[in-house]
Amino acid sequence: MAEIEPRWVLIVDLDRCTGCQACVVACQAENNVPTVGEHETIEGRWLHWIHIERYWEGEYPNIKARFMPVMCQQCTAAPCEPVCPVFATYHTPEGLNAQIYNRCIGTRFCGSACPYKTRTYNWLRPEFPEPLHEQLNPDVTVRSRGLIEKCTFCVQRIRRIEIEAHAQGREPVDGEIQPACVQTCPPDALVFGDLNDPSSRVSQLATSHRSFKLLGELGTDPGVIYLKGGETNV
Amino acid sequence: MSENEISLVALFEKSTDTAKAIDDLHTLGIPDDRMVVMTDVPYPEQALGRTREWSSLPYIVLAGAIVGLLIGLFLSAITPHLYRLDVGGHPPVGFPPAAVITFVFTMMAIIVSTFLGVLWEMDFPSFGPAPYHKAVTDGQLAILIEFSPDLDDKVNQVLKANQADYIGEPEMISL
Amino acid sequence: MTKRVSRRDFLKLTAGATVVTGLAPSVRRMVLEPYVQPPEEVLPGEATWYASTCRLCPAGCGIIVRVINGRAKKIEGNPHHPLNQGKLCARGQAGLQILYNPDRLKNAVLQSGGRGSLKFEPLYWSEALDILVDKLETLSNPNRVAFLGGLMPSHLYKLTTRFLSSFGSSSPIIYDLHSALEGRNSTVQLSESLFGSPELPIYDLANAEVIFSFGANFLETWMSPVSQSHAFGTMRQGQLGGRGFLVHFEPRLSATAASADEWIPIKPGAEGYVALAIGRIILEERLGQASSHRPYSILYQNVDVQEMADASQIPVEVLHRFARIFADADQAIAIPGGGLAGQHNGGTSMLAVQALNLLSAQIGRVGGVFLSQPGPTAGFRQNPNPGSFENLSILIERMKSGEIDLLLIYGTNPVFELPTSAGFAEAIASVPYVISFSQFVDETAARADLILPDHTYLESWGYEVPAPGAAKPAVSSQQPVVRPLYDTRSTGDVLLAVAERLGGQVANALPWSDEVDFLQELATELHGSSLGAYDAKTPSSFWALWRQYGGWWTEKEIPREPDISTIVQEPIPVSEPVFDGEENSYPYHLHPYPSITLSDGRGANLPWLQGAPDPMTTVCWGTWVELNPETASSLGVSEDDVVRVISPHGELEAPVVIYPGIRPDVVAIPVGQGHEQFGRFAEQRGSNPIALVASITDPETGSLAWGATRVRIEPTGRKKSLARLESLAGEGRESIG
Amino acid sequence: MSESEVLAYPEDSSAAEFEDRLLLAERTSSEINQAVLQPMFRTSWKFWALVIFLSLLVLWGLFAWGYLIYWGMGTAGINRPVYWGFFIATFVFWVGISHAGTMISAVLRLLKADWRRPITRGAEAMTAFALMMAGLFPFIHLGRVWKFYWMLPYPNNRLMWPNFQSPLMWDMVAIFTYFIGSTLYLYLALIPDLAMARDHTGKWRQKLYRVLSLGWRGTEAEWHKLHRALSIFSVAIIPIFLSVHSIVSWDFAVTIQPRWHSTIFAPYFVVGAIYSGLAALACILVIVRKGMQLQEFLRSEHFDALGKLVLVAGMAWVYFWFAGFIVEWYGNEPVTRELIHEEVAGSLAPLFYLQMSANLIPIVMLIFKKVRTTPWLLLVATLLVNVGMFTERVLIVVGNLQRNFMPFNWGEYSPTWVEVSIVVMTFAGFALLYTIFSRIFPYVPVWEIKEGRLRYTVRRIGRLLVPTAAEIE
Repeated sequence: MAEIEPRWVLIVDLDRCTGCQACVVACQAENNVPTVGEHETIEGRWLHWIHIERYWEGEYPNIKARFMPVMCQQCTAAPCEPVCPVFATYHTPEGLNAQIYNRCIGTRFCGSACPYKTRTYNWLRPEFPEPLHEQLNPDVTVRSRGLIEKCTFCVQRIRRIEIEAHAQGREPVDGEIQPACVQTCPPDALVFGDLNDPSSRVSQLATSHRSFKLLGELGTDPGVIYLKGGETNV
Repeated sequence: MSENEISLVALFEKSTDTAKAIDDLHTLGIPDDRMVVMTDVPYPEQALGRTREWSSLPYIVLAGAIVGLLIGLFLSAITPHLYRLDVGGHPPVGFPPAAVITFVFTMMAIIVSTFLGVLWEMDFPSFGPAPYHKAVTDGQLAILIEFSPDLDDKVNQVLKANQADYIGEPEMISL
Repeated sequence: MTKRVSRRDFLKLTAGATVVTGLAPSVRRMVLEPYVQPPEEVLPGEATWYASTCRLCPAGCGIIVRVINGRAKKIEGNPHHPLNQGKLCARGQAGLQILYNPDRLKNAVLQSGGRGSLKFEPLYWSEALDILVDKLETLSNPNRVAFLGGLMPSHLYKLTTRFLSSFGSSSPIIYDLHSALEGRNSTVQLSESLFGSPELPIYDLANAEVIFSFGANFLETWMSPVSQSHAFGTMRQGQLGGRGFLVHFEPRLSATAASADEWIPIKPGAEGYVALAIGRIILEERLGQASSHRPYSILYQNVDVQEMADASQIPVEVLHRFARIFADADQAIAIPGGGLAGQHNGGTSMLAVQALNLLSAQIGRVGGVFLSQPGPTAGFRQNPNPGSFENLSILIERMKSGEIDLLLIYGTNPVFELPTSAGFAEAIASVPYVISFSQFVDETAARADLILPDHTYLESWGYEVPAPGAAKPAVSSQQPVVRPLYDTRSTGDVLLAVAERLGGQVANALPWSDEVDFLQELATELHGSSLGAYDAKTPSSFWALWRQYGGWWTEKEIPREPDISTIVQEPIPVSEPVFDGEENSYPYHLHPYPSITLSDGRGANLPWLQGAPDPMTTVCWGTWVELNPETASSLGVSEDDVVRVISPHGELEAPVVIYPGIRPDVVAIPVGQGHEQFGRFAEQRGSNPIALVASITDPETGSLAWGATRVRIEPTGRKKSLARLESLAGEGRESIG
Repeated sequence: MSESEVLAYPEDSSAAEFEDRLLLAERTSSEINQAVLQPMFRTSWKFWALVIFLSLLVLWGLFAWGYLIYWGMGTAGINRPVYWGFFIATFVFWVGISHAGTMISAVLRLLKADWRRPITRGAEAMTAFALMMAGLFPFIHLGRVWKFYWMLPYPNNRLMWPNFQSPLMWDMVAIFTYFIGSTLYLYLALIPDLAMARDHTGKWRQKLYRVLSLGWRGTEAEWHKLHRALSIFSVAIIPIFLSVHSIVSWDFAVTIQPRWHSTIFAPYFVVGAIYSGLAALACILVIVRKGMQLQEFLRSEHFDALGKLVLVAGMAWVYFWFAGFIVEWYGNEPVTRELIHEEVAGSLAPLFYLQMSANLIPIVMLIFKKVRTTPWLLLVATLLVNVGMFTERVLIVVGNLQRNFMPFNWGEYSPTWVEVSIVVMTFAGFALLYTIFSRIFPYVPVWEIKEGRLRYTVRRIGRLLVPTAAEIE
């Protein structure tokens, strides 16, 4: 372990994002996120851990559309954490907003408290008709119904790399750890890394004049940093 | 009560008569603790000229309150340190949550201790046979007296003099 | 299939286990072994990564697959692969669900209840092959067999053509909707006429300063979206201080247009006009490097800017602005995309656009246009370049007139993918015997007599030459990452087995014992090439590395400058777009577009892709009709109102999405839904706009003009809520300030 | 005053004008006993019909709950972002109802308001049953009910410990405390009457009362201690009932959800609770009076006084609602503005105006003594109040969750048959418990009335005879 705990952050470069949904499917594949079907989606019960919001600006013909991938913002002052009666969600030393599935009793208080509404709840029994269950990732709990889940920054991948690195007697190098969405993102819009490491790519990008935080005015101090689109990087 | 004692129950219509009768019985030398007055209405203290007796209830409640306070403090201010999980932007123990929990536990203890305390004081439940007369719940005031046989006539006189509707052996009813 | 581990396998296994990349090859054939004695690179609970090639679209990206205890768990981009450099799109990510799809065919089946009965009776492969051989032998004439292919691995295409030619019949006809919507065929023809070589050009987007994209959805489905998206990222924020400028011309604001700096809602079919006008202005005003203009002045002889401006409804000053932007840039590219190819005047429009690159001397320059360098991989290049719609129509005619006795179909679903007006359904009905190699019972397979399911791509062998290629000459190799789940059989092996049975010159033409022999022979041609990113001592260890790396590519980039000697000497014609359907009875242009998730519909049976929302409308699990707000109000319809879209050739019903980013005279409908058969996730869901399309073609290229149909819209008065991620109440706002 | 003027019952005819004073009515102790006991034995077919009807509703509700437990919360109408729906709203409503009991018996006991005497027990019973119904909802709301015990703080093999920073923990503890408090309070005050019932009934009733009355004889000592205990209770339970609804309000107010995140929520909820609670009590009294022919004990004087109290509570509620609303409206913060717009002009407008009219009209009605003293008018008014307050809970919980900081993630909510059935179940269950209670236990606190009668005499002031309370207790 490093002397100072890492502070994992995700950089989302909105100037690169093309809204291609690769991250959405990658996340679903990596984290055993169930598909809920048409009806439940209409009911507003979809479970994507990461979703890409599309905003319209202006009127035809002078109209623009912008994409913004939104996932759990891993807040430092997370509004969702204190309200859970059973500590099913709490803050890890490396700044992750942890969700412990086998603690959760499903009060959905965190969901109501989250200003970003990125926490999803398993409304019904998730189904993986045979043999689709073979696709399930053994590193990730398959959630039963009745509990809250959300983006974990692919903590299982963080751990895997850390363990491999430490087995080789070294620290993970910057960029080695990649959540599924970051790994697949075709235009490299997503960058993951340790903010406490001044030399890391995220630390440099975080200082960009384009950087902002979602609902920054709420002071939740998210671990996801967005880079504004439509501007050059200097 | 010892063997050679007589015990009587007398029923009265009016509280004034009852009070008078009690005074007279006092003059006969029968002390308060040998008389029991049963009514279907709580008469104010001294209404029937009896001495007010000491109750330990407030102390029981106080003790209960302190216990509750300590439990509340333990749960809300100590256990979070024993079981340390950090939640976003909050200290392990914050004053407001601790205050709420402590307060509620104190109140709970007060309520429970009051209830248990009063039962204990009335040494309830006591279903065993006890001298009683059903007329009591119909509005009659009953005096239960125990005295030495030599006072028998005097007592009866006194009771009659005060318009006792009924004078007789108290029947032991298993309540 | 052999039921023992041969010595060769053993070598492969050990070779696999010793490689540090961690990309180990899988076993070659089905070896039924319990996990108490696993193949030695498999540790229970330990993940092994196998390199292979993605087959969900023709691009041919390299993938690595995480396999645990013999089960594929996750697909990721192959970080070593020069094309996609570790990246993958939504479809590529969802590939697992083809392998584990609950609706897969588990063995060869005979449709015993007659075509369309969906009553299937399982067959032993020997029996199935008997039938196939018998059908071939009893043919009165080898030309009475036709092979219709779509997305097929290169090696299979090679084998098939060999097989057919040796058998004396004509080579396979390749057609699939995805390629048609990309305009692959037209693009190939274009570069043949301009650069004298029939292949897809590479646009060096990463280094471009200005990109004019004419209907090319290069960030969604067009050509090689992953590598193009990657290049786009670099173009945006790659170089310090530099930020490329993207202008997108399309009637609908697609996801690509959304990522652009400017979107021009261009009149369908008018793209060519704009390109011509811009070119003309550059010439007239001698903008940019005037020196390089001279040879091209002839191209624009009969172009009148004002006319063009009127025809395209884009003001002259705007055209001037674009001309200046394009000419002043050091690296400017104009991309002729699928949208153009789908018009009646597609060929000329694409030429007009490509000509801009000639004019600004972008051919073969950094940030310009290239062709992929075959290098030592020349021997691999016999790509199934999609044929034109015209060729297919000829086949359909022959089928109708009973000239075809046996139809073999691989990797395409014409019944779904062709316009109803093309009459394929009727044609196939008049073919005596139809054999499909599909893994699923899709609309076409449902009309087949015999289905010989191929392995899914994660279970099978092969290779693919990425097209359009990468800056490095590359071949992607494909290998099984898991043992086949079911009793399916690789079509290559089927052909080889059949050839063996047939004997004679067919057997001689296909001497290999199985496709692996064939592949190994081919792959080891590259052994010993000095250019390779890796090399091995022995052919067999090269074969192992070939699969461990997921292909072969050169160490350095070898750009190939297209030679433009064969330069068009006559002016670019200005051809009017022609549309099917009377303007006043069919007032709107139908604009079908490939779904970024379901592409042309082949993704529709994968729940992950069904559940992944369309980026622009955030709708999933259905079909919708995109209307401009103005159009909607004129029709008196609002969100989720079901409307009937009627073309001269058919109609469909779907709920409305009020779409502020579309021309008022255009109606956009995503392609991909509307399957009658194709498994539980796809069936009876949404509708297929292609069915409405008129089967008119571009006279230049013979491609289907899928964008040249007019429609009319009738409200039905019904409502059906769409599965949207977005809240309608939110009105697409980021925040409410 | 001189002996001659103090009369238990005025002989002269002018006494007639006091007929409507319960505590001065010409009744002997045993007559009162009978007047209370008789209705308990009277169970007509109507009574049984009612019981069966209510039981069916409850059974159906239980089926719905089973369905919910089996299939999951997906069978309810809630979704993302409306994570809390009808269940929580009804929970808040029931907790609110429960507040009248203590308000009546504790506060009025301390204030020595004698009109409370015949209605205290009815009020306390209401509190207890309302809390039972409220207590169901946290379980229902979880979906996986069997996980509830994970919130209990006891050392366990799961190495889990609850988070005392969570308002839900406060909720659990506070509501539990309030439930214990109000039940014990109800029981203590019941003991002498149980003894009375014991002395005047037979068979199973007699056995039951005998056990429950714990051997009460009515000795001075017992009376004295009971009094002591009751006065401690009345003091202790008031802060509890204030804390309970404050804590319920904090379930919402601690989040940063606009329109929830408000400092006025606690008092606002408490006042609302008292308003709806008192109103509910008034309805129940009117109905029970009809059902059990208790005109003897529930006279217009009581309805009049209760009506006044509802009126006051109502006006207080309006004040608090306005105090909250004005700052939110004035602050004009975007999301709040959107939420307010949704309420007053958007999709929630019908509910909002229903809520407002149903809460305001009764206040106007109750100004008139005619309304307060005419049972059916009072019933109408108070029923309205409860409709209004229920709607208000729904608006607060559901309405405010439909909008948030991210327009992309807004949502709509409408309850499903499961939610409706379960909510109806709690209403039916409450009514059922209450009906049965009224037939098994003396609904009117006999001893309190008798005690009251001790205090009251008529005193002549000039030509007028005035009822006068003696300062005892």
